[in-house]
Amino acid sequence: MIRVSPDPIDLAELHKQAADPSTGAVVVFVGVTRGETGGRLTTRLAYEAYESMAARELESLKHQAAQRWPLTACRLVHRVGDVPVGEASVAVLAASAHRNEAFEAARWLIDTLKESVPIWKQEHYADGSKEWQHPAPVETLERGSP
Amino acid sequence: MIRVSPDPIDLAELHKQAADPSTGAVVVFVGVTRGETGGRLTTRLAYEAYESMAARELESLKHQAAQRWPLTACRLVHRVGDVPVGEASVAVLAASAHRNEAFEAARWLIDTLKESVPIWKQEHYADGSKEWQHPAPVETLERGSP
Amino acid sequence: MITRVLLFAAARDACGDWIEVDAPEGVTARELVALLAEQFPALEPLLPHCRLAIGEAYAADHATVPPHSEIALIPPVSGG
Amino acid sequence: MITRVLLFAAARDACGDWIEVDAPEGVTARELVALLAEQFPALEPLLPHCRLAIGEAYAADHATVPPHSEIALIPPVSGG
Repeated sequence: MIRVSPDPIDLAELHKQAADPSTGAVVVFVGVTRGETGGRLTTRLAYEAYESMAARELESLKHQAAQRWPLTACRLVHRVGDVPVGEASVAVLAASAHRNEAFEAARWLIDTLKESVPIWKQEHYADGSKEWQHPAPVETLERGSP
Repeated sequence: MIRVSPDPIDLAELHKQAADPSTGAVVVFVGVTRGETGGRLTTRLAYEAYESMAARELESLKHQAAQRWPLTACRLVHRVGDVPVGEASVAVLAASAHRNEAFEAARWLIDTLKESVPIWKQEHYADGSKEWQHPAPVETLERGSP
Repeated sequence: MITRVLLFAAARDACGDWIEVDAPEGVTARELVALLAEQFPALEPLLPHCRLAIGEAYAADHATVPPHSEIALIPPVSGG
Repeated sequence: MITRVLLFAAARDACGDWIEVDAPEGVTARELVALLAEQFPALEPLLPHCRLAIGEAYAADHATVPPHSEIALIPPVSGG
């Protein structure tokens, strides 16, 4: 399952087992909108995606993970649009016969997703301001933009 | 949440967020009955627990994890009795502000649970035989017991 | 004193839900396990790998077994 | 050739959903980004950290930008 969608992430659906009897371990990572970042109060995150490319990149991550670890399932879901505090923005599932592979793959998937998939978050702060998160120094542009 | 119970594990319930706005990352590990172990076909696992002590040990793990990592939620559920192939026998949830802590805590919780909590699995094989899993060489006793 | 010891898993298959062992007052956890080996030969192969629980907590080898606590023999665990 | 470049996030806030840049045939991905800096000064602070996507895939700096592909400017990503 690969999905980039404005719908809330359904974790029960995410967990639904493929009928693969060789699965012994499932690791799920869920990213959740925090109410506070670096001491500032956040009310929501707004995610924007280059959706067609994001889906292709997620497929590529799934493919790479399947080459590195013997996975029996691999699912990647990213929500776009507004994600209120306490709700999930991203979910990754990696299943394998044994837990070491499932943990390693899940960790690699979320780490690599955060580096490569064309999706951006904009923090909306309680004081009414908002800020695109670009993990490189772009403060100059941020200050210059509306 | 700490639970040792014969009921199927409800993963949607497990994920239900505590209303803690400081949660940014949730890692869930689910152990599932495999249909095959070491080349032998398994039909189900039967788990037996020293239930009162198992609950105390799980509480102790939760307490230790909360001292080692800044967790915003920690949940441990183990099913007992028969667990068919493809169903969950154990689930661990660790939530934190950031993913590194959530991954580390979840991994430590399941690793330590498997070492210390008084619960035992009996493999029931497709050929009708069954075998208690005691991760030390007790083959002599196994062969001598009914 | 007669001490009841709860059994689980392969130990339970070998000797039932619990056994009663005759032990002197002030016996330690390690000594109690040695007495189990003498009085219940069917448990012997498993005992070197077992731990003793007193009052629902793992006991140190040299802990004294108190008269009225719940005692259990804990074979190597395999939950998860 | 006139090449349309899709924009996202802070780049989109600065210049809209897309821009059109005038570039010679055979321009490379790196050269196209340099042209964006000249023709769209509002993008300049962000560009050193951006990558170019051609046909929905990250392009190498020296990849040639083909005439009819979908081109996008990818600011540093922050999904997850």
